[in-house]
Amino acid sequence: MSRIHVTTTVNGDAVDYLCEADDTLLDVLRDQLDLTGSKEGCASGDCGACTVELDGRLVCSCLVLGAEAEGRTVETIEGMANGDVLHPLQKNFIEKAALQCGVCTPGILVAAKNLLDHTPDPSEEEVRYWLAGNLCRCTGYDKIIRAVLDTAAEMRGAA
Amino acid sequence: MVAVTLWGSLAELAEGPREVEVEATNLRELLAALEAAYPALGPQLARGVSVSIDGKIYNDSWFQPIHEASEVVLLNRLEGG
Amino acid sequence: MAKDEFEKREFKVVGTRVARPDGLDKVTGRARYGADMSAPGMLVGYCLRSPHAHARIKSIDTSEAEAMAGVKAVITRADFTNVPASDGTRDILDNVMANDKALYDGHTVAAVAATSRSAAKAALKAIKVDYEVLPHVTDVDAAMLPGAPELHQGRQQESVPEGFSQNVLARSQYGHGDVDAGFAQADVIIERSFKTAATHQGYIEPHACLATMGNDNQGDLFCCTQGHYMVRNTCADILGMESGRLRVTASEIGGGFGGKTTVFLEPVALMLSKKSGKPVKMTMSRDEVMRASGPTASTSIDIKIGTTRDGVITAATGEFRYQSGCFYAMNGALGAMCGFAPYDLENLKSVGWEVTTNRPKAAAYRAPGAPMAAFAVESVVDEVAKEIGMDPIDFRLKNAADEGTKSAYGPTYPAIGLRATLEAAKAHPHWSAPLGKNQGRGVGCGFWFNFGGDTCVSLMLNPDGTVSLSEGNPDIGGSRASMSMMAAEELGVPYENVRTIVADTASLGQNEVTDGSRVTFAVGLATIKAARHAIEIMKARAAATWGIDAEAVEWVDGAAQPAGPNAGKFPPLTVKEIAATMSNTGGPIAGHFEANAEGAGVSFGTHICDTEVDPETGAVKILRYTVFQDAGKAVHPDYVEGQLQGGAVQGIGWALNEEYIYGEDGTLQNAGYLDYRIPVASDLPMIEPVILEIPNPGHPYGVRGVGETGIVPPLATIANAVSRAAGVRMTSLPMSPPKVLAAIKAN
Amino acid sequence: MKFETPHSVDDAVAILRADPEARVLAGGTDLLVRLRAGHISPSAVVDIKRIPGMRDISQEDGGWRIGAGVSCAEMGEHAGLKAAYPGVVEGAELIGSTQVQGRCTMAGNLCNAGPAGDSVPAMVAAQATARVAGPNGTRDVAVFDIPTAPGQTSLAEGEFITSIFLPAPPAHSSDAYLRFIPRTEMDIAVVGCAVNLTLDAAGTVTSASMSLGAVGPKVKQVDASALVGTICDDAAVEALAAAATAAATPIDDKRGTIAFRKDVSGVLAKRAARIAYIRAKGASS
Repeated sequence: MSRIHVTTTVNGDAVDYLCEADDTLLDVLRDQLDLTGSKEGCASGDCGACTVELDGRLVCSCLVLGAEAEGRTVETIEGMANGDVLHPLQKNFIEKAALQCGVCTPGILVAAKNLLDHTPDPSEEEVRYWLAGNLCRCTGYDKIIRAVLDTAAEMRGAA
Repeated sequence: MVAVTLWGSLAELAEGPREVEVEATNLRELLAALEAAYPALGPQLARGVSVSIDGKIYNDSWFQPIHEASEVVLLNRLEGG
Repeated sequence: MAKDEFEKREFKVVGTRVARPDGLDKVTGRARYGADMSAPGMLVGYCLRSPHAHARIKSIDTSEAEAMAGVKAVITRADFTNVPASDGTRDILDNVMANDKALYDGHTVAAVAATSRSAAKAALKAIKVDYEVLPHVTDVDAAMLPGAPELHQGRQQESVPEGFSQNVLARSQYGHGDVDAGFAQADVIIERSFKTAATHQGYIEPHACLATMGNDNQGDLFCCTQGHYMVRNTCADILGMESGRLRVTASEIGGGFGGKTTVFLEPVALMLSKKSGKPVKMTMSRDEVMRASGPTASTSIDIKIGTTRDGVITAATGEFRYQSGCFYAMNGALGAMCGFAPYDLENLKSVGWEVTTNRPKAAAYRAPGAPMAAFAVESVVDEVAKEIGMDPIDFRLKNAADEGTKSAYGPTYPAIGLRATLEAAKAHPHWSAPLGKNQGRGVGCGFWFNFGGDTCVSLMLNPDGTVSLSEGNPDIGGSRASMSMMAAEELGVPYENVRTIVADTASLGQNEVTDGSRVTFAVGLATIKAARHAIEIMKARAAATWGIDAEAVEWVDGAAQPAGPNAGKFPPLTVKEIAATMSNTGGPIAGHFEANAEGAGVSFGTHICDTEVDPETGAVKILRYTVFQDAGKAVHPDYVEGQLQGGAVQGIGWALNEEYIYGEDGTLQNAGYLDYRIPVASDLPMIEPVILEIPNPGHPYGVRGVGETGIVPPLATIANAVSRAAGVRMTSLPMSPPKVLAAIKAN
Repeated sequence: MKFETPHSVDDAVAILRADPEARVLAGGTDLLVRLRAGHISPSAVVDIKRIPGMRDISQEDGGWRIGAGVSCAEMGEHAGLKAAYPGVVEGAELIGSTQVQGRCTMAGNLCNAGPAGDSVPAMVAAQATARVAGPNGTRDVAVFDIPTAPGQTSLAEGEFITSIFLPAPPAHSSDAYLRFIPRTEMDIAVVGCAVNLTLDAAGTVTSASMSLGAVGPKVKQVDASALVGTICDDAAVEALAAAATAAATPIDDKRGTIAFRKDVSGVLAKRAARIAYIRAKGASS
C-alpha cells in the first residue's frame, strides 16, 4: 500500500509525514509526530479528548483523515503554552483544581481557548454548551466551568 | 472466651446461634478456632472473610489483638472501588 | 499504636489548596497515559471477541492469520498452559481469554500482534472460530429461576437454598431482631420492588498497556491501572512466572473509579510479547471498554419498611438480587450490608444474592454494590416519611444511626458523622429554598466502609535538604499532592520541598490497589510514619553532632533542637543542615513505613437535589445539587470537593440516563458514548460541596476516605426529587424520559 | 483504501463512476466513525471539499445555495442564512458537539440517510432541493426524495450532492426545528420536528408545512393544514399535535419507545409551531 505524503503546519512548525489513507489526524499526531497530548477516548466524536484546531476551527482529530491536513494549519495542546509561559487557562486549571485524572484536560483546554478567542465574556451557559462535546468523568465539570469563567474575566482585565 | 457474631447465612451453616464463643487472643487464632469448632464454615473461611473488631474492619492482619471484651463480627470479605 | 490515634493540632500545610505536582504535565499534554508509551520495534495487539452472548467454542483455526504479512503472533487460550494458583485468578484468566465457552458479547477468544493496525485487523478477520450458540440470560430475575440457561456448574456456594438455578452463586443474610414482631408494631408499612440497570464507570481513558516479555520469563509492563502490584501478581500467576521477574510501572491513569482494579489486556499483551519476542502495545477501543471491561451489577431489590405514626421504624427487610456478569463477584452482600447502614433499626433482615449472567464480569465502581441498595432503601424511607406526614430529614434524624448503634451489618458504630450531615443539610439554605411548578426536592443518605490494606512508603532526604517520597499507589485523585502535603506537615518543611512519585513494583514493597477510598487514609498514615521515622534518624544525627543523648533532642518546626535547658545550648539544626552533613554523620537518611493499614473508619453522606420534570416529555432537569459529607480532615479541600462533585455527577448519570441495554440476542446495543449517555457539561448546575470535618480517631490527622461515599446517595436523592416533582414514585433506574413519561401517564 | 482529492465536479464524478466502492467525504463525521468501527471498508474516499464552490454559501434567486462542503458551524455564523431560515440553521447546529459542528455538513447528514438526522426535517419543511451531479450531468431533486430507507438514498452510481438550495422565503414566513433528546447535547434525536409557516400581513397562517424525524424509516411530511387560516391558537396547535402523533410510525429501540415517540411528536409539533409563528410574525421580509 503506497502511503500519502502530507505537508502541513502543526503548532506553527512546518511538518511533513507519510500516512495511510485511513489514518486519522489523531493517529498521525500521536503515532508519527509523537504529539500524544491529544487522546483517543472514543474514536467517534463523542468525547472530545482528541480536540484540536484545524485552520482555527475546533474539530475532533479522530474525525479528520491525516491526508486531509495537507496545506492546513493544526494547533494541538502541545502548542498552547508560549515556551515556558502557560496560557492563562493552563495556569488556572492547575491553580483552581480544574482537573483530576487529566485525560480530558488537553481537549478541554483547546476547546476553551478557542471559545475565549472569539467570546471573551461567555456566560456559564455558553461555556457549558460549548464544552458539551468534551466529556469529563472525574470533576462533575464544576471546577472546569469556574476556571474557564475566571480565566475569561482575568484575560478581559489583563487586555 | 471471645463472643463472635456470625452473619445470618453463616449462622445457618453453623447450625447454631448468631453468636458463638471461641478461645482466641488475635485474629489468626479466632479464625482457626472457628473452623475447628464449626467445620461447616470452612469453605467460607477459605474464600475469605472480613472481621470487625470493636468497629474497625480487618481482612488479613493475623496478629490483630482481640480481647475478651472485644466486639467481634464476621462479615463477607469487603472490596472497594 | 498510640501514634495512630488522632491528635488535635494546628496544621500549616494540610488543609491548604496547593498546586498539584502533576498539573503542569497534564495541562501541556506531556503526561503519559496508558496508550502514550512506545518502544522500539513495537507491535500492536488486538483481540478477537465473541459476537455471541453465550457459545461453546468448538474450534479456532488461526493458521491463515498466522501466515499473513506483518503478523508476528496469534494466541488463543491454548497458549495459556499454566493453571493459576487461586480460584479468583482462574476466573480472571477465563475472563481475559475464553476457555471452552464464550460467556458474553465481547469475550476475547483470540488475539493478534502485528506490525500495523491494518495488518492486525486483517488477521483478526482471518481467524476462524466455530461457535455453537447456546441459550443466554442477561436479566437477574430470569437468571435465578430454575431452568434458566446456566453459565457454570458446581460453583454454587453452600449458602444457597434448594430451588434456584446454578446461576445463583451465593446468598448472604444480615440483620438482627425479629422483623415479624417489628412489623406487627408498625402503623404504616410500605413495600416496593425496584430495578436498576448496569452502568459503567465511564473513565475517559480506555485500558491500554505496553508489554515487553522475553523467553527468559522476564518482563516489563507499562499500563493504566489502579494497582500495578495487583497487575504484577495476577499476570505472574496467569503466565506461570515468578512475580519478581515482572516489573510493572503504572502510567498516569485517565480515570478508574474501581474499573481499573483488575486486568483485561495485560496478560494477553504479555503473552503476545512472549510469543513474538517483541514489545506489544494494546489499547481498547471504546466499544471494547463497554462490552468487555467491568461494568456494575444490575439489580432487582425488594424493600419493606414499617413505622409508627410518630416516625420510629419498627422493622425493615430487604432482598438484594445482583447479577455481576459471568463470574462470582461480591455485590449483593455489599448491598445487603450497606443499604440500611444509616439507620438504627431494632428489627432487620437483609439478604444479598450473587447471580451470574451472560454479561462481562462486574468490576467495582465507587462503593460497589451500595448505590443501588441505597436507592431502594432511601426511596421507601422517603415514601414512609411522606405517608406519615413527616419532613424527610426529620424522619431520618429520628432513626439515624449514631455512636453505639448496632449497625445493619452487625458491628456497633464508633463515632460517626451521619447525624452531622443530616443536620447540616437541614440547616442549609438549599433545604428551605422555594420550589416552582413541576419541581421537586429530594434527600438521600449513603454509607460506605472505606478500607486500608497493604501500604509501603519510602521517604528519602536529599543532600540539599529536599525530600523525595515514593509511594506505590497510582494517583487517581491528587494523592501525590496530598502525600507531599502530609510529609511536609510532619517534617516541618515547605510543600514545594517534597516531591512524591509513584514507584514501580521493583522499587517499593507491595501495595494494595488504589481502591476502597484507602489512599489518603492508609498511604497518608504510612507517609506520616515514614516522616516520623526519618525525624528520629535526624534527631539522632543532631544529637551525635552536638554530642548529647538522642532522647534529649526534639523536633520543632522542621529542625532538631535540644529538648530543654539540661540538654545543652545548641542552635537548632534544620532539615537542610542535617542533610548537608549526612555523609559525615552516618550516611544517607531515609524513613520508611510498611504495614497492613487496616481499620479505616466508615463514612456517611447526605445529598439534596432539586429537579424539574417536563410533564409532557418526562425530561428531568437537575436544578440544584448539594453534597454533605464527612471527610474526617480534608487534606486538600479542592480535591475532596472534586471527589464529592464527581461522585454526585456520576450518580446523576446513573439515576437519569446511563444503562447497559442488551438486545434479545444478548448483545450490547449501546457500546459507545453516543448511546451510553454520561452527563455532559450542559446537563448540570454547579454542584455545591459541603465538607464536614469530624476527625477519624484512627488516623493521626483525623483523615477519612472520601472517594466512594459520594456516589451512594445520588440515585435515591434524585429519585425522591423526581418522584415528588412528577407526583409518582419512580422505582426503576435509569429514570429516562420514556419511563418518567409513562409513569406520569399511568398515574 | 485510496484517498482522492478531485478539484472539479467532473473529476469527482469520474472517480465515483469508475469505482462504485468509493465513498464521498464531506465533513466525515459519520463516514470516519463507520470506517474506524470497521462497519464499512470503501476502496477509496473522495474528499470533495477542494472542489471550487463546495464551501460557499451564496444567494440565488432570493434563496440560498449551500455547498456540500459547508460545515454546520459556518451556516450558524452566516447572518443572512440564519435570518431567512432560522429553523434550518438550528437543526444543522444541533448535530453533535462544537467540534463536530466544525466538520459536519447538511449534505452529509442528508446522504447518511439516518432517520434521525437533525438537519433534514427543516430542509424538507422548507421545500429544499439538492443539486445532484452525476455521469448524466446535474439534476435538482427534492431533499425529501434523497433518503429512501435507513442508510439508503436515491442517488445513482457515480452521483453525489454538490449543494442544497433553500428557495426564497415568502414574506412573513419563518420556521423552527425542535428535537427531543435525553441529555441537553450530544444525543441522536429521539424525535425531531420542523414547522415552516407563512402568514399574511394580519398574522393569519396562509400556508404551513411540518416534517418529523426519527419516527419512521425516513423523514416524514405531515399535513399541517390545521394551522392554515388560524393565528396559531391553542386549538390549532392541539390539532397539529394530534396530526403529528397520528402520523408518527416509530419503532421501539434503545433511544425510545413507540408510545413515547408518538406522544413527543405531538409535543414538539406544538412547541415548534408556536416558535415558528412568533418568528414569522416578527419577520420583516
